[in-house]
Amino acid sequence: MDDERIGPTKNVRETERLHSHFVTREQQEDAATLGMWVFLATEVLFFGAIFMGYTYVRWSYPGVVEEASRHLEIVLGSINTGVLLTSSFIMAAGVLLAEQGRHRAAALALAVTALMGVVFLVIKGTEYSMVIGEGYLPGFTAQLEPVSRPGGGYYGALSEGGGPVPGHEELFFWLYFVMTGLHALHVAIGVILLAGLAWLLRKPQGISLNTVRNTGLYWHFVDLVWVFLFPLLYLAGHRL
Amino acid sequence: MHPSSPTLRTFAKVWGALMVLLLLTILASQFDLGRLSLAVALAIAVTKAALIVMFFMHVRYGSREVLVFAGAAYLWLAILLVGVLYDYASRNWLPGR
Amino acid sequence: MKATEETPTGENNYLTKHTLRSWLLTTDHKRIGVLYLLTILVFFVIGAFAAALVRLDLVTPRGDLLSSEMYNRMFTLHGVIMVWFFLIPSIPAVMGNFVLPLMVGARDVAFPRLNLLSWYLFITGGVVALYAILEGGVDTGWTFYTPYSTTYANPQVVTMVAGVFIAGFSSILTGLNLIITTHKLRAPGLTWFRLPLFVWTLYATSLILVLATPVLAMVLFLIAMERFWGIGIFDPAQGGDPVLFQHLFWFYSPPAVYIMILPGMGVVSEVITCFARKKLFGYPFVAGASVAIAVFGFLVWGHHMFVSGQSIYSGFMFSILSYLVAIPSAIKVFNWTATLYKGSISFDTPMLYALGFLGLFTAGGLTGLVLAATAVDVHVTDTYFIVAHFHYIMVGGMVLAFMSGLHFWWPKITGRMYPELMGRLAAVVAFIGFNLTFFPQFVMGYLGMPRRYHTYPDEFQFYHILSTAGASILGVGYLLPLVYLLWSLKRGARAPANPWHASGLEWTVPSPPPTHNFERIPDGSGKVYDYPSPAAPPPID
Amino acid sequence: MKFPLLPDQASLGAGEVDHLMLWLMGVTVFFLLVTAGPILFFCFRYRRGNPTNRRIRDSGGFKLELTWTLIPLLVSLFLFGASAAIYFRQRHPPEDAMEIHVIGKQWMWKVQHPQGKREINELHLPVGVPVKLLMTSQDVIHSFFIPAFRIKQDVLPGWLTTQWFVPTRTGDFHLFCAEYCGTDHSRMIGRVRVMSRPDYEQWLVTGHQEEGPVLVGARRFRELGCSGCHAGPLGNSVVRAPDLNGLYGSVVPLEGGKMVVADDRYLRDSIMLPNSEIVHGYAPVMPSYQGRLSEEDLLAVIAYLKSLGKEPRQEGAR
Ligand code: HEA
Ligand code: HEA
Ligand code: HEC
Ligand code: CUA
Ligand SMILES: [Cu+2]
Repeated sequence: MDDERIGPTKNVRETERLHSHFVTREQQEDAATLGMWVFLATEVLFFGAIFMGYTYVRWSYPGVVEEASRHLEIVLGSINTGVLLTSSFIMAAGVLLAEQGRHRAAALALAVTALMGVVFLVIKGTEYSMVIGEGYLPGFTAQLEPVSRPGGGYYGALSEGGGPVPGHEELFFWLYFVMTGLHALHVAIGVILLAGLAWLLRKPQGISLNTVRNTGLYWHFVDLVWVFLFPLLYLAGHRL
Repeated sequence: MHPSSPTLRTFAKVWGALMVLLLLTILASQFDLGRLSLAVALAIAVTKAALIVMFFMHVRYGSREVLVFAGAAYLWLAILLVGVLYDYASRNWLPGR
Repeated sequence: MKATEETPTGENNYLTKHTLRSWLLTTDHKRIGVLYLLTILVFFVIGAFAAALVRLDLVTPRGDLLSSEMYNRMFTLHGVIMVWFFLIPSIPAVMGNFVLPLMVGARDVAFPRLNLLSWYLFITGGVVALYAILEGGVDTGWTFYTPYSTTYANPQVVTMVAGVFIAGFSSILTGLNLIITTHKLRAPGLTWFRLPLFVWTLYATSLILVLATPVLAMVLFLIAMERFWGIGIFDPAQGGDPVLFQHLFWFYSPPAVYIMILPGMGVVSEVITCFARKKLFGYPFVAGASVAIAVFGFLVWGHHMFVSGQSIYSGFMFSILSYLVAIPSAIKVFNWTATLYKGSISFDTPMLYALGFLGLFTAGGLTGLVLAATAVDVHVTDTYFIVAHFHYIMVGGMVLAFMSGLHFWWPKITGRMYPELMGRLAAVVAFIGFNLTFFPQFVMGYLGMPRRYHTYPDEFQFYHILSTAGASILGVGYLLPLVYLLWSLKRGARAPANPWHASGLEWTVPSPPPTHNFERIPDGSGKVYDYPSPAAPPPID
Repeated sequence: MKFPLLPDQASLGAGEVDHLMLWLMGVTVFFLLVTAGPILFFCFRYRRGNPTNRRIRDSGGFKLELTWTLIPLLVSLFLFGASAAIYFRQRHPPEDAMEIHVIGKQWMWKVQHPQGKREINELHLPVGVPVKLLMTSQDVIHSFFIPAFRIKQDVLPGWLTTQWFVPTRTGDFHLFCAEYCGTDHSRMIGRVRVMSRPDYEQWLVTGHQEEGPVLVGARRFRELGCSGCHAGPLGNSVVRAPDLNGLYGSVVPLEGGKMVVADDRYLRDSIMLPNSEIVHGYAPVMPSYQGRLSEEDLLAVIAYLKSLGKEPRQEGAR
């Protein structure tokens, strides 16, 4: 029974290259999938730390968050959520198609997914420019170079320097930009990956099924982060 | 390979559910439910996340190892949030810190 | 786990190719392990150089050797380099990479190219961090406390933070690789409870690497953001909270200190069983304790913050959890002790280091209990008592374990034996020097000598002089191995496949191992630590 | 050259801490002995080549494991309890403690006594009187550490932290900054001089005299327009703002249902971050005074607020 698994390592069949240190293809695929999951676990905690920052701000200044949240573009935000959720569905469908060997259809699905990622980014960009246009890009009134604050201390220096008025809305907008910015970066990476895969999938054996699956996992994860970002940032304060 | 495999139809249903939930959360956010607002928003977000993880990400069809790692990440995140919030919450329990 | 037919060494092992290219583009886990070994040694030398300056400067109360700026940069450099660029990668990335695949009967780690990438990230991070020094140095301490680091310290903080950030990703990749290798590449028959303890501890370590490091990455990222744009989340003037920074940093760091001890515990488990010729006492308990440490380690971070302004109720919670995390360590110590019972103990160099580890780790760990006692910690926190506590564990524990493992696997890695007598001598010198360096720090810490002090009141001078004297002896204890190990590369006797008659799959392949480790994937269904009854005499060379 | 072994014991709590430390040392030594002892013995007895009985009876491994799990667990719980009790006392100043203001900045300690006397890098104290320090920082985190009293507390910018003690011995003791705060961290040190009560009274009235923080606070309260809104129960103000009489130490219901105790931190946050905690039933109209109030003035205003309701109201406040 063992002998089957130990077979000669150079025997590379089919499209997927079996790396020499794996014994079976299934082992190799499982390893890659589990690896992807472990990577996603690190991502959860990476984003988790900044969600902690958000939690702190919301905990300390609930009113501020509600007020500031009203100034975000809720319509664009909602559309973007729809776009991302739908793209996730198409991605899942793409994986399914690839599993059924319908590589052209799969390639198309991936391409559409990537395209929706681009749409997301474009909307995001519009939204940024609107928010900035309304003057909510925080911090640029503040000094870029850290200055030591002689004598006056925290409170003294701020009034003298005429810096930003501390209403703590700033904190919220910073969080908004940093969190969505990091998320957008992940989307952009996903778009590049998906576009590449879609290209390779044109050919029947261009890329291994498992790579498609794992990229799908990544894309769904990006979606997942947004599922939390959206209500926390956009929906915190829109009340009738 | 796996016991039961997903179908396009399941995925479509999940997508439908996600869309409904999206509308629901937007709708709910328009009413001031006091402290419940956040709870509702989070509950809906968690449901959406669970749908994505379970179906789109094949955890429902996959191995137990995957479930453990996916769960661990969220558990660890919870540890972080709870630990820090405990500090913030308990700061006012008695005069002086 | 019977030894397969021993192929003659020499012709076709992983060291045969000599070109630089073959090293820099290698995906062989063994070569990457060796690359890591070389690089962390360079970093160790830098960190030790900084320590030497710190110690020499502290000989006089006025700090006549260095200026205050310089002193502060030196201990920061020392802490940052030693923690992130030496100790964290030390055992996992060197021996983990080299030995773990052999131990589980695999031909490589799961993702060899990621493994190489991890090394390059490490180097890049290191170079960036060192560049921060050349640029002017950083003086925040290794903890980067805000608002000092974000508002008042010099701008090189960003460079330094970037270096650590990059190195963090290298840690994550290493952890990921080791986890997947352990899950997916075990030889047939090698079930979880047949794994050597070293694999268990590395697995636990990797869990921490993968789950804690991203939080550090985000914190460092936020520091940089705060530096560039003043996002204010840690800045009280803008409504932020400096204690939030401490929460996030320490969420990473106490788990990270277990990164810095668990692999050492693994090495010691291998060495003690081998040189006592017994199977490990209470194997399932020790294995379980490793995972328990990894999990509970995440629940104790607030014990660094008893006087930080954190609520006292948090203080209580973190205090009791810190006591709970000590229990698995206690279990391990007692099981190692019991392993020695009725063994057939020989005192080769690795064993001497391992015994040193046992004593010093226990002492350091027990002083951790002193710190976990809130009321006493209020007095001793941020004094030399803390410095002594963590050097007992990190230097007395982990560095000695590293030395133990290095000597233990040296024949496997290089194919050469080191001079045994010199090895034993160095181990004893290091042990003595170590205690002389750090024991006085306990006393002076309780007396109230604050840490990170460039100048100090006269009454502490006596202890500082003792400590510096100890450090010079300890330094000799480190220099000796450096010399004789290098010497052994050319002159050492050729090592047989299994010089210690140890159990474990890594000893079934020739020394140094062939490029692909195993001709055929071995059978892993043998018992772990399958030493012949200690009552029987050991096989003769 | 001196080599002291134990630090001076000069406060009420110091003995307690040392006592606990003794226990901890006992535990440390005990466990070192029960591990190192057997290790050394086994190493000797079972050294290779020593002919001795090595046959192992298959004895109760599980029982052993249980023993050496439970004993440390119990010891741990005991240590936790003992330390927590002391920690709790360390963190709860008595109500009648004399209040001294401390402001840390790179790299000095500024101290103000209730009577108004100021000093830098020195802290004069009367023996036998409970003293509470109300501390904040102007720049980075510092930590106020008096080894002889076994106390330490970080001092944070934008925060108020407190600690307390009762000096029991006259004499000079070290004062250290224990949290790394930049270049001259090691020079942010000073002297604590504990004096007999008459000496302390005497010292208070020598040298330069200043107004006490309560008086300064009352003036600031007027100048900053606080009194315009917080006019007291009898006041005739346009804005409805809570009465601040007797506020300190009372329980305040907040908007959203939370209840908090009005401690030093609460007073500070109410002034600097009025948005963060809104008193139930009031509009969030109070402006933030961040940027308008230096640390010293802030402490003074707080001292004034705390005096309200304790003493008959000062005329100056109107
Ligand atoms: C490898 C590194 C490492 C390890 C393993 C540990 C292990 C432990 N540490 Fe340590 N620690 C550090 C590295 C480490 N530490 C560092 C670097 C700092 C300072 C950071 C900085 O500020 O720069 C620090 C600081 C630190 C503090 C904060 C002090 C302060 O700043 O005020 C505390 C407080 O609780 C603490 C506690 C502990 C405890 C309870 C353990 C336990 O895990 C120890 C468990 C081991 C044993 C207990 C010994 C074996 C057991 C027995 C022989 C049986 C008897 C046992 C019982 C009765 C329970 N450590
Ligand atoms: C992780 C691993 C690690 C290791 C291996 C070490 C190794 C050593 N450390 Fe380190 N140390 C830390 C981690 C480590 N340290 C950390 C995290 C901090 C906290 C930093 C901070 O506060 O931010 C710290 C802080 C720290 C301090 C406190 C500084 C301060 O608070 O002001 C001191 C002081 O004695 C010290 C000493 C030493 C010594 C003597 C060694 C010895 O083991 C080194 C021995 C080597 C040599 C001495 C050099 C080689 C020998 C020679 C060249 C011969 C000549 C030498 C002499 C004449 C002295 N360390
Ligand atoms: C514009 C009017 C206004 C001014 C000026 C003002 N306050 Fe207030 N203050 C309020 C109102 C309204 C509240 C209740 C709502 C809240 O908590 O913010 C309040 C609440 C407080 C509280 C909490 C009271 C409680 O019962 O818990 C304190 C303390 C306080 N103010 C102090 C001050 C001080 C000190 C100043 C001046 C430095 C000041 N206020 C200036 C309107 C004002
Ligand atoms: Cu102030 Cu250190
Ligand atoms: Cu810790």
